[in-house]
Amino acid sequence: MKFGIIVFPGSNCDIDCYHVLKDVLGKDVEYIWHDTEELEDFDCIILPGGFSYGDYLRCGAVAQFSKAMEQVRLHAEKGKLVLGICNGFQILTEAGLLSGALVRNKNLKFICDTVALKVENNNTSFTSRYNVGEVIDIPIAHGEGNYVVDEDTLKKMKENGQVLFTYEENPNGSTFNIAGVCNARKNVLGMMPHPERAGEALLGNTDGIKLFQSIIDYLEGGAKNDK
Amino acid sequence: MTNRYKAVGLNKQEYDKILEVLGREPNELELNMYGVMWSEHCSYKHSRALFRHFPTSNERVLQGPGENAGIVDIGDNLAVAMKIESHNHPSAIEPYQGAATGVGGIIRDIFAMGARPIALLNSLRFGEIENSDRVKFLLEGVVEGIAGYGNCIGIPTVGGEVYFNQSYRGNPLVNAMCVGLIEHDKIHRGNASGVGNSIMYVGAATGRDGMGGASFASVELTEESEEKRSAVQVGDPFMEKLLLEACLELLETGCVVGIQDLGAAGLTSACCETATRGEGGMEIDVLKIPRREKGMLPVEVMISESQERMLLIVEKGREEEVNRIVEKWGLYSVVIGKVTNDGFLRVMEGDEVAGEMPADSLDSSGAPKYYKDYEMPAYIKEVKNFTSTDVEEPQDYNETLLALLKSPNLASKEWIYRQYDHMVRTSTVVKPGSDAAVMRVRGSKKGIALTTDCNSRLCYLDPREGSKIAVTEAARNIVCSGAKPLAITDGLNFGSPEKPDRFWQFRESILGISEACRELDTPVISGNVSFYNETETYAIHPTPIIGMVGVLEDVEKACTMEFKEDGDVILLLGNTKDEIGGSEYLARIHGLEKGEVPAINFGLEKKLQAFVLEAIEKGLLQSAHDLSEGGLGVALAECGIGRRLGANVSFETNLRKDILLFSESQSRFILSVKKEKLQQIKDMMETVAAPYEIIGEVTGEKLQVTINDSLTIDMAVNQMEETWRGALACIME
Amino acid sequence: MKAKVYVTLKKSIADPQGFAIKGALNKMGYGKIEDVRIGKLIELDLGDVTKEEADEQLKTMCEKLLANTVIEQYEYEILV
Amino acid sequence: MKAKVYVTLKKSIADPQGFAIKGALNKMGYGKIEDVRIGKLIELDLGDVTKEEADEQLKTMCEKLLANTVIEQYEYEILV
Ligand SMILES: Nc1ncnc2c1ncn2[C@@H]1O[C@H](COP(=O)(O)OP(=O)(O)O)[C@@H](O)[C@H]1O
Ligand SMILES: [Mg+2]
Repeated sequence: MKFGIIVFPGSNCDIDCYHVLKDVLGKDVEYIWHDTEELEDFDCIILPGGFSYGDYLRCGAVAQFSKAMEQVRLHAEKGKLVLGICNGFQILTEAGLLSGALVRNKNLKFICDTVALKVENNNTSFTSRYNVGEVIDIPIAHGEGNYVVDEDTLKKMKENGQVLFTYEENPNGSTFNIAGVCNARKNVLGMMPHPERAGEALLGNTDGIKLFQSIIDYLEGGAKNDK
Repeated sequence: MTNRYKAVGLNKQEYDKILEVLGREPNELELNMYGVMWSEHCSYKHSRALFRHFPTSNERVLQGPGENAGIVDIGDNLAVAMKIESHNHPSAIEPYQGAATGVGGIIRDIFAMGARPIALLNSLRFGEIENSDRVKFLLEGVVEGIAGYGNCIGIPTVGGEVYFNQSYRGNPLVNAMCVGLIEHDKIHRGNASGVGNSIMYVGAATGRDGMGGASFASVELTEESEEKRSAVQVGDPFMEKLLLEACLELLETGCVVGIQDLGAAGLTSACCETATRGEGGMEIDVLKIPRREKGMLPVEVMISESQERMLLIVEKGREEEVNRIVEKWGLYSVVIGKVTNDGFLRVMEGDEVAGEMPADSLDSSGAPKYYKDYEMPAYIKEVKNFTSTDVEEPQDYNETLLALLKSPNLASKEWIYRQYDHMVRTSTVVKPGSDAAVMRVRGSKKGIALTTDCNSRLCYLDPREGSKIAVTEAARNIVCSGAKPLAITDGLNFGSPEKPDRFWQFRESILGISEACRELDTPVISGNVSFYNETETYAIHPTPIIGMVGVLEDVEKACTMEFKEDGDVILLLGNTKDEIGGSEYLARIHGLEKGEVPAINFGLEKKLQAFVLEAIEKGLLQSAHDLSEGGLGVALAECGIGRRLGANVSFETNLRKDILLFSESQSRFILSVKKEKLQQIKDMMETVAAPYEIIGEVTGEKLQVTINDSLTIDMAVNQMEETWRGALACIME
Repeated sequence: MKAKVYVTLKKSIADPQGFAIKGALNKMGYGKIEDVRIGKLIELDLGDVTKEEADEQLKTMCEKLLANTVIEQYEYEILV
Repeated sequence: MKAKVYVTLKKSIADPQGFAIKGALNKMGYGKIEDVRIGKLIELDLGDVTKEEADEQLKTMCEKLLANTVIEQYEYEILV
């Protein structure tokens, strides 16, 4: 089982994801440079947080054109796992791998805080270790995390169980309090909160670790994955 | 032509000195280069003479003042690089960009040493905010600028301070501090060594940025370039992130013999400083410098302050290696000249010599140095004319405490640090909101603690004592987090050094810092001076900002200030005296900035700091908090608010109640201890003979303070929290 | 060839920034202002291309990068 | 009365954002693009005011709030 973390110019949380997977969970993980044209070896690709290409023009707008993103698309088409966190989520929506878009926080400010999330669906390879309705504390750090999506799409996403995390107290104006959504096939997850920042007792929070453990369970073949 | 020197901000003697050095008239380019290098900002001509008072070394200091940043050993082959820098004037003109580029500049200083920047702090001062749209605008812009740069580049902003006082209404202060980690054998310096080695330029192209000031001769400038010149620099954190990663990767290869950031005075200062520290000479071709705009004059290129640029001194023959790595990061690099040993900085324009000056005559070793007159200002005597009985005792202490918690100087700064990513790189163990931030050091058990401190009201009333207190309070904050204080960087913000009364403040402050640093064994390893922070009629309060770093041998033992559990015993360490002079209470409640500042006794201070540190290291404390602005009353409230825990405490005292509650006597701490550990603590205190009282316990949902059997404060923690947490947000929204 | 691209949020998408500016303007005494919306103006120097090339390029640039058509609409103008 | 305000960075001010987008467009195959600068487009509905009033209001709004005249310049257009 191998994780790959894509490093775009301007990625910041690549090292944090790496650290959680490698040092905390002891898994095989590699950095992938943004112009890589080969992702065959990897089982789960992570698009980390940060400010790819400075987030100029729109967050994640430029990153979608990198060579690695073409491969991520293929990787996702094969049904393999893709996890986009924060800027990674923004890139996934810009690239059309997830519906909707992320716009400026309602208060127009960058927000760095720890917020309560509710797990809406645990029947996925990303959330199997959580219980439905479980409330977890996960840090957020974004200026544009306000998720917008049209009503029809939202309705379909809800029916299909694609909304995985919602905010208990909406920090950014996000539609339907959405914090994280996946695609219809449930192998691509995008979320604004940073589970990799909640992976160690020393940092005062371990609520995010179960997300990575869920993925590991799935990749090890032991977990449920609805298809 | 008589007044050529005035146009570049120099005086007659200084111009004569140039004539003497060169043995001829300088040309326009040369004159401008002297102008910027001999400006106060680059040459420290008014302050350098006093720096000899600073203690700058001990067995832990690996790099003292004089380089891009200071470096202090934290053991295990690891070290911390740190520096603070002011960006006051740019921030007053354009708060967002001014603050952003301040952050960008200080980060470059850190990675120029080869260190990986791991944390940012900032220290801000503004005029009173409550009824000033201007101050709100400044605060909003400055905070967004700091956030915009730091968040984007991915370095957590973990601490800082902000105060509001009318003395800053015309001159806000924005000081940014950066801290980096480095292994001992990887330290790099800004040396142009090895004759024949290549000088390379990396990063953003050079534009006409940062040339708005007076230090610019206009004789040969066309109107067009006049119009295109801009005093405001725009930061590009994305570019800097690439530059940072590229430089750190380059330094790993061993092909870089020297590295220097391009800061104030741009290429001019980077070239002459690296030359002076190296073989003594350098030749560069100004035509080879990448430019953002067409038609730039050599002088514009040489003194531009465009952001996100670095100068590298590269081993001859390895330039391609540099190009490859730099290109990988989407940047470009170019050879602009070579190291020489003839002692000259030679600026070529193609084949022609455009300027030629002894390199060491430009930089601070050759710049003028002044010993200015100083004289105690008249106000000093006046303000001391105060006794605590001059003010009336408040009627309702609940109200007084709430009023203090609501003061923008004491209220929660969450509105600010919520905009800063303080968690990126997942190393922030103690986040903003406690006494000092604590960062883990990856790959070791250690941690470092960081803080900035300066109570400038005390520095105004007594610059020497106030400055001692700034250093000591910083140390107290570090100790409360469980770390041993190691070293400081100082951001000295003052009025004009040419006025004897201001210069007196500056001198007193330096003497105070020096004494405290010597006492606490925390040498000064880097710093910055910002003068002329004054308007026609008034100057800012003297503001020597102290940035301090400390080390924790075991980061798991980090301690925070908030009470942890019901039933814990609360102790007050130290002595409370009749010392409300200069207090926030006196200023906020009675509208007075007066009095003697609290006295500091280093013997007691050191004893208590050592005690608190040892108790934390032994795992005996639940919480530790130092008492500073707002005194005992505010400190108790702050301890309770963190986890919404009440406390019941009582005192027997001869002091008036307001003095007991709000005096800002030094060397005091509030500790909380589990009952079962109390005896151990008592035993430790007996052996060191530390003054302490057991004042009560953590309990319930209210803060209840009984003084001489009368219940003086009785208030729900919730209510205090709401007031304290909401105050700044309420002003800003 | 130079061009200007105008990118605005679709009507259906809330514009908190515009809303905040409207509030600020109202407070400054412009009480009658009914609506403010903030968009982007992108000025390009396309280099040495014909008008037809410019037109084609601008369209794809807008669709692919300059606007996010999920939430934004665009217009452009080629300057002569 | 409706109006459009165009706010752009002054020529002398670096535009890192435009620079980065230029780089991205060049890489996407638009090699000839020489310059990109990013500004703001502000659309206002000024309510029931005369053209003269609109003109006057827009000028002060721009100077005071919509543009930061230290680094930006503005233009506006009143639509009929
Ligand atoms: N400008 C700022 N940026 C980041 N953090 C800040 C800022 N101002 C205050 N803080 C944080 O708020 C907390 C309280 O600050 P302060 O009252 O100055 O603490 P102290 O009195 O203990 O020095 C500290 O953790 C500090 O780091
Ligand atoms: Mg403190």
